[in-house]
Amino acid sequence: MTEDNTATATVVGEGAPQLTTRLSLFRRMTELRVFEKRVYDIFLQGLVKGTTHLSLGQEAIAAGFGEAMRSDDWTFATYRGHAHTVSRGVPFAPIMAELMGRRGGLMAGKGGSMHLTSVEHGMMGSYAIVGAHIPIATGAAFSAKYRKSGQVSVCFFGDGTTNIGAFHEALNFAAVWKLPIVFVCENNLYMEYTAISAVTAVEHPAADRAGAYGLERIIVDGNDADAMYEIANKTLDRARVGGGPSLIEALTYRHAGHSRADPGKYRPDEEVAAWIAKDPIPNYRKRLLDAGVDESVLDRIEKEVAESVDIATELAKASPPPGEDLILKDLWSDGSSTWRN
Amino acid sequence: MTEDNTATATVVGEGAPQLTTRLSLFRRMTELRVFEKRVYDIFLQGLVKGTTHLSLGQEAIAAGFGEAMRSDDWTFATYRGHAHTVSRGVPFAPIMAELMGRRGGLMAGKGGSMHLTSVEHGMMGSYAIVGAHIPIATGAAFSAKYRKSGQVSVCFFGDGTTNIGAFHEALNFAAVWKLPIVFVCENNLYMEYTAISAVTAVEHPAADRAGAYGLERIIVDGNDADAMYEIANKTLDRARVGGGPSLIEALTYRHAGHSRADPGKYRPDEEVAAWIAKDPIPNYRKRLLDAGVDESVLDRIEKEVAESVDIATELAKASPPPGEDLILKDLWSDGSSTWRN
Amino acid sequence: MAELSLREAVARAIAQEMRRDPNVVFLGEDVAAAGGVFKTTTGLLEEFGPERVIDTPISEQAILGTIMGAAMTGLRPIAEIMYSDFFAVCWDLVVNQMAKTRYMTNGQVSLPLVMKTGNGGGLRFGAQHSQSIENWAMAVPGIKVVMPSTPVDLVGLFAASVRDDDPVLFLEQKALYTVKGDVPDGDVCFELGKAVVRRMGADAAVVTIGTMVPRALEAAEILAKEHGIDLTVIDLRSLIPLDTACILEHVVRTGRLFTVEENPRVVGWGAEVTSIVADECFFDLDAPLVRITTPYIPLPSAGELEDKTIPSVELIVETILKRMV
Amino acid sequence: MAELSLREAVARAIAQEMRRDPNVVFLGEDVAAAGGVFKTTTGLLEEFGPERVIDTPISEQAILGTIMGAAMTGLRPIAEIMYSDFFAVCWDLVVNQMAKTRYMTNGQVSLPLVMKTGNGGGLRFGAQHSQSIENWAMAVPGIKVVMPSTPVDLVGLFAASVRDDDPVLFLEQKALYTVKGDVPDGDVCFELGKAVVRRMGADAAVVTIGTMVPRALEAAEILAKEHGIDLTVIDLRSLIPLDTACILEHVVRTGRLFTVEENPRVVGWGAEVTSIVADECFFDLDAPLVRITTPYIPLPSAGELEDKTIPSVELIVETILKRMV
Ligand SMILES: Cc1ncc(C[n+]2csc(CCOP(=O)(O)OP(=O)(O)O)c2C)c(N)n1
Ligand SMILES: Cc1ncc(C[n+]2csc(CCOP(=O)(O)OP(=O)(O)O)c2C)c(N)n1
Ligand SMILES: [Mg+2]
Ligand SMILES: [Mg+2]
Repeated sequence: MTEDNTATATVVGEGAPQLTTRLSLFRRMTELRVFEKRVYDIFLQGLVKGTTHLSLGQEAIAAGFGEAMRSDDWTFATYRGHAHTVSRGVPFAPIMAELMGRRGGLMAGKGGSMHLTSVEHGMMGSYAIVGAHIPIATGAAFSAKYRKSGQVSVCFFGDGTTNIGAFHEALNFAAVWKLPIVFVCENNLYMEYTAISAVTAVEHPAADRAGAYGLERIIVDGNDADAMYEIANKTLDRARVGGGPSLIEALTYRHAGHSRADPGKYRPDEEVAAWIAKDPIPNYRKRLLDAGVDESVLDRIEKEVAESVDIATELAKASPPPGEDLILKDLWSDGSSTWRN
Repeated sequence: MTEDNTATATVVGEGAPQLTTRLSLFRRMTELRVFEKRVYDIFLQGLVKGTTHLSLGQEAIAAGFGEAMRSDDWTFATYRGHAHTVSRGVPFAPIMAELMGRRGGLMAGKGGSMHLTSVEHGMMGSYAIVGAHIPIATGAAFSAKYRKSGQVSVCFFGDGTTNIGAFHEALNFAAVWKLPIVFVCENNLYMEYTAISAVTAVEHPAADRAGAYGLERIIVDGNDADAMYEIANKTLDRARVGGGPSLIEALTYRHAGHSRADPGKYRPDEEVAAWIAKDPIPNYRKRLLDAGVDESVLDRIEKEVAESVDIATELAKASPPPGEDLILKDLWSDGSSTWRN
Repeated sequence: MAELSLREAVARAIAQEMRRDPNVVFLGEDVAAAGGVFKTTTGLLEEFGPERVIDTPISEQAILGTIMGAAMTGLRPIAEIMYSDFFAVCWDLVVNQMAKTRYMTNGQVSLPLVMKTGNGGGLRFGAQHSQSIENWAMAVPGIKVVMPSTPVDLVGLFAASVRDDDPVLFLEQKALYTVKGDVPDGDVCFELGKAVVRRMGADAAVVTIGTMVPRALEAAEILAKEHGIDLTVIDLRSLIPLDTACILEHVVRTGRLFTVEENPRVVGWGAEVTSIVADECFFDLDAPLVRITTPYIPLPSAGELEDKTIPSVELIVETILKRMV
Repeated sequence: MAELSLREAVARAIAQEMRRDPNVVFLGEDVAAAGGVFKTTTGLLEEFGPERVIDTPISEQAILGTIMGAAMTGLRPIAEIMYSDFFAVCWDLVVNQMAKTRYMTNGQVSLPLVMKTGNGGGLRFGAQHSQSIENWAMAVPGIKVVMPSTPVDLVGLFAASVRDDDPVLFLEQKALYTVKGDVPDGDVCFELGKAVVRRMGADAAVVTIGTMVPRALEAAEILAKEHGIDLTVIDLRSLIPLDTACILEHVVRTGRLFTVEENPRVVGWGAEVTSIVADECFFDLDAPLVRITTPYIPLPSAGELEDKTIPSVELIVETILKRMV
């Protein structure tokens, strides 16, 4: 266990992944970016009611894990779950339709933006109570271990989430039973509108607590897709071979506000500018070009993604409202919501 | 911050306290021991209904803090709260009467063994939901700081309590605002019937987590009254001068079972024997004799304590049942429990 | 006199109490610098400073524990729990600690504290951000439960809650934040446990609270105009204490009771009111006692679904029409 | 056939289900090596081993999160929450997560899990270890609520709960652990949502559950013998689902309803039953609908006080006598 606050236990980005993998990472990040920008557009157009939380700027984390995970691994995410949902291969259209409250939505409009779930894709849910999914993801890992299935549970959450009780309970649980789980703290420096540093007793809200559960202290550049891919592989492998849980703190930044139309004005301009300069996508694009990738390859990926988001948007818009027949359905396993005879 | 697992940050027991203080510590421990043995006797006689949790073997912790605390400091304890209550100067008789469910009880029989409270003595309550009082004690510290009163909040809890969410939330809160509070984990190696080591990811359930809140790692011999007194002074002083919270892990052992008539059979015989040999009271007696205290002085203390416990027992037994008139009283501040007109 | 939205009335109310009493402090997530996620607490940090208006970590148990410990040692704290649904993560502090401590200690401990929160549905926030938790709190003796439906009530009832020596759960209906109304200048403070008759009518008593008050009133107008049915509409304003006398008076007078509530039916406060009536003025009743509620489901997120789930003006009109025969 | 105490029936029930289905696992505090603090789970670790019978840390949120995550990925887990009062520290997992996930995901997620717990008062454990939380759970759509009053019901209803594909809160009344009764050998499994008429009588329907069942039956015998009042006593056995048909049938037949419950009155399940009756068979009623409950207070600890607080045989007799005139 490394507990020196100044060092980062995991040196990342050393061996670059294969080119095909890197192109896939680029495509994934592009998908997340284009998709969420579109979500923001249709939100401003009034097509998305309620709320929505974007991961713009944080794409490398979802992309790196999406690339590294086995198709039967599980993702548990928060209300800020679009990126993780897309990253597990869930098509754009039903996600977009869910945000718009349409029948064609991933949950037919019953769940909404904060609860994206596609069990078929291993996307085991987005949870809107801060911290609640950490013990639930731990339970999935328990099940994988019990059934010796080799599956790994991956649980994403924010920096602010490290201060809630459920985090603490679940981390200890997972560590005691050496469960196959990777906890990924996306430290974007802010909770809603308050800086994590203003309300946390340590500098690194996740990494500085790893020792409290006997875990390695891991800090990684969350804006570097190669680094994320590498740490994902390392921690997924560890979990799969019985090495138990990992807790990763990925440093990143959200470009937009917390939710909806929040302009994020509580953040200093220079800070925002510095992080925009660290935007994971243009930097990765440049890295690929530097590595000799032909620009036309990247252009084509961007074009393909843009087209498929366009198509999905139209599909979602064409989907009808959910229909009242759904209201009283599927509370119980018999499909009903009947609680009395 | 010392984070080396093998070292103990605080070296204790170096400068021995004054003789008068040491005699007072001896008297306090003797009071706790004699009182709780009596509680156990009357429990076996069927005079105490419900449950009861003894601190036999753990007396040095309550005694050390009781001696060091200012009379307007606050104690927050658990269901295992007899010792801390006595240690704040609450007389024996009303405590005993409360355990017996009598009108003369500290709360007239309405609270019971697990909720001993005497605001007048700074004994701000015993709480029976594991962990719940940690944030509450933090709130008292908040109030002391806000009112600049110089008071310190002292919160006692067990090893098992470190794995519940409320612990984590409160520690961070207290550390962020540098509140005047001392968290005292009485590590008696067991929860109810399960060893803490079986369900905790680190060896020292409190001390190994101090770093997660930016706090010093403190482990102390909880069976040594001098050491407890010293660390109590040190941490109370730190709190009083604005130095913020401390988290102490005091190593100790309960001689009896968890509660009621639990024989504690889940613990290996050798372990029990080894800890009985470390009994804080005979050892402290010996230490005082070695330091030149005349045995008659100690004998007299023991005799006085025994007499006052005898008197208290009779007083408590003589107290009548609480009377039905109390049932509907004191839910609200107007003295009633009226919720409708 | 100023015209305020219910949203603006919140900061007005808190400021009134903080000016009055230096022992009033206010804490919660994003309440200080950001002025609250619902923009209900704007300006308080600026006026009262960071010692009294405090941004906390996401630690609801610590927030409620803190106000409880502060209240028992001399302060009169206010905490915001952002959405009422989040009380589930800190429910122990409410039901096992705050609600029971005075009683268990035979009156030794006072807990003059207020928990304010955004409650109820209608904003398409989905099942975990739209619940009505008033009946959760009613189920546990020892917590007062207050829910204003107008800006002036918000100020007057909030002041009463802060000045009360017992723990109060103060429910701000998110769906009412934009409702406007006049609030007098100067000290505004009402009494808890007093219902208000918002409309007098001879045919039935409609008992309601919060977001359902304007809906019941609108339904009453439609029923009066289009169907000649003349309703009394009672705004309870607080559930604990409950103004049973007011309810019974108007049920006895009209012979009929309808309750209109946002709770998902089962063991909602409507059941309590109905049961009181069914016991205490049974022989004055002319007809079955009818509850109009959200059905027994979590709230769906899509607008179309949510609107058909929480009692609407249409549902109230329809149900009353059907049951008045 | 074996005579078992309700306490012994618990281990009998869990063992039956664990033998039947290898996907059933069981976790909780002190449940394995120690056999449970109420000694309800003795022998399970020995038979099923430490992979399936697991002692946990004091981390109720983690316990319930674990069974939820396990249930959604193919297991049928059982968790013990030692005392039902402790649900307050993990209530979010129950009401916001388990109760809502199937609905929110449009049916994608199944949660076949059981939460078992010691519920209710009578043991002088004081206000934080004696609560009846059945109405807490009823207030939130999506949790089944089961409460047996006999050993054989415990086994049969527990088996049904484990085999059910929805989350079940299974309430073991601590005050009934010593009650004895015959349990057949072999597979015992009943249906949820079926009440049982424990006594047939013409004068009134008494609806009850759990610890209050034997008390209501004893009261009925006294009332029959000493006062010629002949009661029907219905043991609901589960509150969600609720056997309303059985309730209505006997209320219509007798014209009268008494509910007897341990909840502290306000928004208890008795209010729900009463409200259903007041709406759905109003014209068949002969008399006010009467709830017999614990008063609106936390439970006091001293024996004398607790006995005068939870409905006793005497209170049931007295109340019915007074209200039958
Ligand atoms: C228990 C709980 N408390 C508060 C909230 C409101 N809330 C939603 S998101 C959020 C900030 C979370 O911050 P962080 O964990 O850093 O995640 P991020 O949004 O930055 O991804 C808060 C306070 C909530 N949903 N649940
Ligand atoms: C939230 C909660 N969970 C479980 C319990 C039951 N319980 C009471 S004491 C106890 C063991 C506590 O162990 P520890 O913290 O080590 O304190 P000790 O009893 O050893 O002093 C448990 C599990 C409880 N009271 N509250
Ligand atoms: Mg964040
Ligand atoms: Mg212990």
